[in-house]
Amino acid sequence: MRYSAFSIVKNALTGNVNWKPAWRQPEPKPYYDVIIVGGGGHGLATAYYLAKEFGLKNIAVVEKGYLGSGNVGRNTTIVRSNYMLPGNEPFYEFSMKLWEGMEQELNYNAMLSQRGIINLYHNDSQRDAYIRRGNAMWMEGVPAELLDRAALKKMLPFLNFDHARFPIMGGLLQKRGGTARHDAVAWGYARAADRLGVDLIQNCEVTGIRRENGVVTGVETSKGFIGCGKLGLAAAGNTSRVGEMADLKLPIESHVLQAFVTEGLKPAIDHVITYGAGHFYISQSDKGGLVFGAEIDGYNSYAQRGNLATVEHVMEEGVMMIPGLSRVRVLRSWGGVMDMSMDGSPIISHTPIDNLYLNCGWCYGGFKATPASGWCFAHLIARDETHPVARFLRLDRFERGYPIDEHGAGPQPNLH
Amino acid sequence: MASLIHCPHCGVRPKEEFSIRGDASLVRPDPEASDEAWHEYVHIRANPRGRYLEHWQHVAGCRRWLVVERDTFTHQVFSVTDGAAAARGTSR
Amino acid sequence: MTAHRLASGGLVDRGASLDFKFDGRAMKGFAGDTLASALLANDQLLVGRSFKYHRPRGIVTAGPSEPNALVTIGRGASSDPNTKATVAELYSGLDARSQNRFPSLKYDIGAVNGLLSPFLGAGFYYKTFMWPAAFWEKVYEPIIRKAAGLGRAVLERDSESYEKCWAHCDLLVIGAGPTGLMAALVAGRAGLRVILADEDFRPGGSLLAETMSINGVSAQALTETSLAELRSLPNVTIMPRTTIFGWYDDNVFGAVERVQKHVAMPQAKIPVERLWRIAAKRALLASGAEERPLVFGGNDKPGVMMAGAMRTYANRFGVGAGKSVAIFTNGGAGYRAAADLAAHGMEIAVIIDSRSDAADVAPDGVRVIPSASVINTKGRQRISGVVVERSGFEETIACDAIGMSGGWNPIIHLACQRGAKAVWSPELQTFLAPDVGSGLIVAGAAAGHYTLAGCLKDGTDKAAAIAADLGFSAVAEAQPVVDGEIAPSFTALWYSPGAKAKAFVDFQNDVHVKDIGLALREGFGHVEHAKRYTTNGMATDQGKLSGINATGLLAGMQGISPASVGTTTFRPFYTPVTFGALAGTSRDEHAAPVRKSPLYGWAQKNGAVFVDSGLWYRPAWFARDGEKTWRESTDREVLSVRQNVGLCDVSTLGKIEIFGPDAAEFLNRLYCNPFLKLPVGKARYGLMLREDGMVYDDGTTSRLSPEHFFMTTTTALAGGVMSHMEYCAQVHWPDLKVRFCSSTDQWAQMAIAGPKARLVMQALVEDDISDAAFPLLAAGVVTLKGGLNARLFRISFSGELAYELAVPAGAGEAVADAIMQEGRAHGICAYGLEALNVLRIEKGHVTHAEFDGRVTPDDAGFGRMVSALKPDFIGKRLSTRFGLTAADRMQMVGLKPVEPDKHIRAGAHLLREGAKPSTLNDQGYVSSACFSPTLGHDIALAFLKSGRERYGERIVVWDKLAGAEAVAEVCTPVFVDPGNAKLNA
Amino acid sequence: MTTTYISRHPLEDRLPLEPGIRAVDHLEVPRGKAIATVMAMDGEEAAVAAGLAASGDVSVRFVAPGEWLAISQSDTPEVLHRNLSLLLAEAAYIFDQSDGRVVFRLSGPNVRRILAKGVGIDLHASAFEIGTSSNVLCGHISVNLARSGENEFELIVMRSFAESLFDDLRAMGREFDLSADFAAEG
Repeated sequence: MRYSAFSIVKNALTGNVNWKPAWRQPEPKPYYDVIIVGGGGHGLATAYYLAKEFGLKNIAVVEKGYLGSGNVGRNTTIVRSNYMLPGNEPFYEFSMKLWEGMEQELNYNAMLSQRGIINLYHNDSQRDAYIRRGNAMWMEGVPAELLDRAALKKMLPFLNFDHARFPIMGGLLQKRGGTARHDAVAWGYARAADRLGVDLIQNCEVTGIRRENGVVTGVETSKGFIGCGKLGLAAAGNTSRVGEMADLKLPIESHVLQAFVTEGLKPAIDHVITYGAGHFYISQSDKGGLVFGAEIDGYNSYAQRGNLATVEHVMEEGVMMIPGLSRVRVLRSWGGVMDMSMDGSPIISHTPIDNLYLNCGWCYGGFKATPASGWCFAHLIARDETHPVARFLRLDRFERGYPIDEHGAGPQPNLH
Repeated sequence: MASLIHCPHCGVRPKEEFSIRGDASLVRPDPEASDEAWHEYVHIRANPRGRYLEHWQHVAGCRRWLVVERDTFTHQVFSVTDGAAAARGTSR
Repeated sequence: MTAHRLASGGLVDRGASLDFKFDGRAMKGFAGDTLASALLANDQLLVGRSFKYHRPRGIVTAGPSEPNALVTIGRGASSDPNTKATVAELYSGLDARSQNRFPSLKYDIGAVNGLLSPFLGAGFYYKTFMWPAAFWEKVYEPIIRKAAGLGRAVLERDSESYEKCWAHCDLLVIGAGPTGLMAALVAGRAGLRVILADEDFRPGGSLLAETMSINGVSAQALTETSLAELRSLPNVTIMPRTTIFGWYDDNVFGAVERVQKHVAMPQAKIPVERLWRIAAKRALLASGAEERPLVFGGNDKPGVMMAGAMRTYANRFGVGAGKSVAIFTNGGAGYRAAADLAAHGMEIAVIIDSRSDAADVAPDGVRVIPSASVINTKGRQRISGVVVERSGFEETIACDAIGMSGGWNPIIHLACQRGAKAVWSPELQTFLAPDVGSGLIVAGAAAGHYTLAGCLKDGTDKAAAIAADLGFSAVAEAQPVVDGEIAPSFTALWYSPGAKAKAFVDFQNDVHVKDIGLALREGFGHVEHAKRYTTNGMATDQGKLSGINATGLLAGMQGISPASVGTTTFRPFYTPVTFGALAGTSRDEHAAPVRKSPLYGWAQKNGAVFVDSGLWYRPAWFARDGEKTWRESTDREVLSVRQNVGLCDVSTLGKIEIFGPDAAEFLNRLYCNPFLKLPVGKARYGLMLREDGMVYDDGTTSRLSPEHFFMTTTTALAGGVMSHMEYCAQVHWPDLKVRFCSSTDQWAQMAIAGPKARLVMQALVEDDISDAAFPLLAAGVVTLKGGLNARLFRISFSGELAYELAVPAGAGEAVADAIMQEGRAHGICAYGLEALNVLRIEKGHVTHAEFDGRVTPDDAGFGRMVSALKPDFIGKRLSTRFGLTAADRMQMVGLKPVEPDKHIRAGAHLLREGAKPSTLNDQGYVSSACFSPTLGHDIALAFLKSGRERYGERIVVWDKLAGAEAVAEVCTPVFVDPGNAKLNA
Repeated sequence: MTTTYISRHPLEDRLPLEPGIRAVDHLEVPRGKAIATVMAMDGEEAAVAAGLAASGDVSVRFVAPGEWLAISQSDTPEVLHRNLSLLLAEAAYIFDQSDGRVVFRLSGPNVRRILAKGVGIDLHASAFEIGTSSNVLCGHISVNLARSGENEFELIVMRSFAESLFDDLRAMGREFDLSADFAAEG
């Protein structure tokens, strides 16, 4: 069933009883050409592009919980392509371009809202770093603007201009940045993949990876063995656990990142704003809740919940940046398990095992990468060759000395 | 954890007093060790879901590096010991 | 008149009348009222509009689970949007406004959405608004955004204050109802340190609205005597108005105390809200149970209320919810409410019971309709009747309020916040808390004990067990005798069949039964999918009322047990908490500590303009009369240093004293360049790498005696380097005999730089500091004239003849004054960070603008410094990786514009002449740039691919962000005194 | 040429130089205390601890295993350094911190409630006994906290943080009208 204004009217007039399931609930087949482990945004997008762009027919996504139960449904919904390093910027811009046509392509309104993202800076060295970043964006053809204090004051009068401990000097703006409705991205890809024949198998936990003569032949799951020609791992925070099943040793730590939403409020904050004297970022959802977060809790964790010290720290940064948040009530906090890589950048890569492919290391920035991650991972799996924009995102870059370290923090994941 | 850590030198302290570095089971390789051993030491992490040894520093307290043994899923802390004592115990 | 103040009764102070306003209308209430009870007393049934359909809504509950009665209290910067009227304590002057309506609460244009509701079902927005693509942001989204949201946040500076506190106890009792009071008494008497916290302004919980008697005394009298005894115990702290909002690891609880939210004019010296982190050895969750709403047609109109809430309004607040009340129930609680309301003289129009064989006894003369269903309600903004269906027959019964009672949900929120899932109890037809270990014990109604006697006993027993567990002995209590107890059982009813109007599940978000059905039909049957697709449970009440019914409906529609459906995840915050409370005093200028140099006062006197640098305030430049811009001052300072002499505060550098027989060996392993043979009395520049071979930090380290070194680090990484050294010493090399401590704060350190530096310094120092006696990189203790011991270092960041002088911090200002006085004749000036930056760029010295964490020593031109001979140092092995030694790495070079009037800005990128801008063609970037007053044009340090091979090449400095381009010549990064003649003077 | 360099206390701009009127809860800033870091050499921790305990007028604050702050009310920094060096020769490294640390003394019936606004440890007398000291975080600032009496605590902070800590303590004590001045004894 194609979604449209017409379909809504038609169904409304028939009591809304004729809507069809968004996707099937298939039982696993004995064999798939490609199995993707992980029914989150990246796994679903990969399956969709494998079918849509690379013509594969016999694909399954196996998911231990429900579709979109991981980070795609627990992030702060930010979409942007404002990176500095040549290993990252072309990839994220490719992603941004895919975002811009995604809803029409998927026939699903993911409410992409290009409200503009502004990164604040507070001192000369931050400004210089943003100039470097902005020019790197322009090198890739991505428009960026440097705003001074006066321009910011006009645009975001509620920021702390008068009593800030770390004065706000200006900001880097990417107008095309913004937000998207996170769940809808997962559902849109799921529905579109399903329509192309991809089997989306929920409540199916991978418990082992079967190999014969060094080649992956399938996965053991809670629903039995499923054979495959190629296996793609897109398991985010659980990457190390799944990788271990194939004896992969990975440059990944799992960390918890908390996110927050306030009670619903009338529109007050139009942009996505990130704080430069901390890690705080905030935007307002279409439902009115202010959605925000900051840094990870800092310790390795597989629990989707964090601790109060971090909560307080996030709120302190929020009030530092926008004093008027003080009386706004925070409704809910939650946690996601981040696959933090050793340089803060992702991995879309071959592995030492021929038909096993790896997609991980998204740190806390995987959501915006969803379409490009899916596309590039599909490209890698289908053609067995790296997509040009993802050519730096190799697993062996650490060993070879080609880290992509946007923060310059070195091989300590909790600093990225 | 991690709301409170029982520092073996200072007693029970809130998380805010600590900084966290990462896997404490890693031992810096011998200078002559293989490239692979060095790469693995710097970049590869077992990242278990479950029992884990992690280096925390009591930065706002005694500034000692501690080995915190805890569960990465339940966050239960099993033990906290001094990092130097732990390191001396590791044969090199 | 429907809702009204009863002639007598209640715990309100009828002698203390309070004036307040609702939507501008003046009203009166009593001390002890909530805003909700006062609104009801004024017959204000309509209090809000729902989120999606803007339906008229009234008060549903008498507590924190309220979905409808959200108001904005206060004005301007002091307004609190989305405040639940049911928990807002009434005070004189309270000014409340309704929300989410236009133009008024009574006539809300948004209500037109209700007519369109067939088109606006769950998830409708995912299916449309996609064409044309640009219309989403421009047309559809602004309309949706404007219609959405509830209250208005003004985002103005909040003038009120907040703070945070820690508390520690043996036992935290959460909830001061019957269970909690008994528990606190038992534990308090046994000697435990007890904190008893309750979200209400009046402790007592359900006892405050209870009509039963305990051991012959009233519930209210029991509450008072219990509280009096607790207050007399020094080891017990009672915290009213305190909500425990989160349970965190290691039994730390987050709580917020509303200290002055109930006063019109808060006292300035006390916060309005206080955040508590309570570290509790044990906690008892005595949070009670929530009455479950019933899902029936028309169940959302003003006048439909929880039956228990009606009972609370009558018994505790002396307010009748209606004159003629219909009760719709599936258990004994509905009958108890009817009895209490009847006792207050309210008419019970009917009791509609979904069960066929209830043994419960209705008040005399009240008609009971068993096996019945409510299918609709009459009235629009007030209830005028209830439509009942029984065995296919419909009947409309006149009433002006409907009390619903659908059974009980234990309030287990906190117990489920740390990952454990709620457990379905088939016997109790509800979800109970899982066993979460000894840290948090659930008791009373929260544990499924619904009788008052059961609660009193459970609180007593569990507190006694906890006391024993902690090594205290608790006295056994006699069983209380409760008079008038009723059977609290019920038969779960997820949906009252045959609805003739929308039957709401989530009132605030307007999720009705058909939305749940649609979600299921479309494949969103998983309870989390259903929540996200329909938004059920995502409103400000976080599904406190709606969650269980959604689970029940999903189960019922699929013919499975609620156990298989489960609940959505319980997460903090139990009720919403303000940013202000969570931020505490960390706001504005006090958001982070300020570190001040011992030379702060000196800098101030000399006209410093300060800039923050990490936590420090450092002088950026020293403005003199007539100087209009920072550049004027900076240029003067630079030239003055190059020509005469200047004084710069470098006290903020990290300083570390390193002692021990293995100190040299330690430093030798820490730095990439050799330190083992550094002679006593010498300083050496040191480069510290990370283990991955990238530069971490730099600084100078001097050997003051064979076993005593003095290290300086950059200001930015002072703390990081200290931690790194501690890690190395404690974890990597615990057997090295080395100890160190920070001396950053002990020393006032100043750089004296310029051709006349020696002239000035020699006048102050007793010792001979001639070039022969104190050459470049000399370091040692000297005596200032007058006897003050100091440390002197012949090191230079500016490239000039320069010293760094360290004196005890207290004397710093006096010494700096003396140097300035001595230097006056030589044209001395104070210089700040801006001039320092220009001076070092001119000399090609690096800072963290260059060492950005991605740079190797060789990239920055320090390749030869890295010792090839040392067997080991941090970063040695990984620095030889292919990518770190590749020929095309970016290397540091100097740039000067070919046309001298062209500007270069840090952050610009580099392109070959004629090359098209593209990531592929990107040749590098400018790391630092400035106008060099010495040379009269801009200069820059840049990182350029294979840069050192490209001296003399012309390159385009591409700054698209500024819309600027300049051609520059690639050159060595040392612009001034490349032969170091000045340095060695 | 100047021959004596007058030493400044970092709170000179914040506090009157003379003692003022004390409220029941009071913050006092003693001036002129000599403070030194004492770091035991490897294996000498117990000997140093014993030596410090035996050294009469020096009060000792625990910092870390084998590390203490030694404080003297009467000695000059030079004398304290010399005495400690003699006492602990070949056993400990001594470093003068007299200018690098600032001492605050907080006393009164509400001190625990005041400190609980910044300090996360349990200050109940059963958990933090008189005579105990330890480095703790107070708000965002690391301090050495010592209990010198049932209702008296001393905080030692790095000099650069002194003004901020002072502001924090004043704010924490505002509810109880906390007064503040320089200590009379200097």
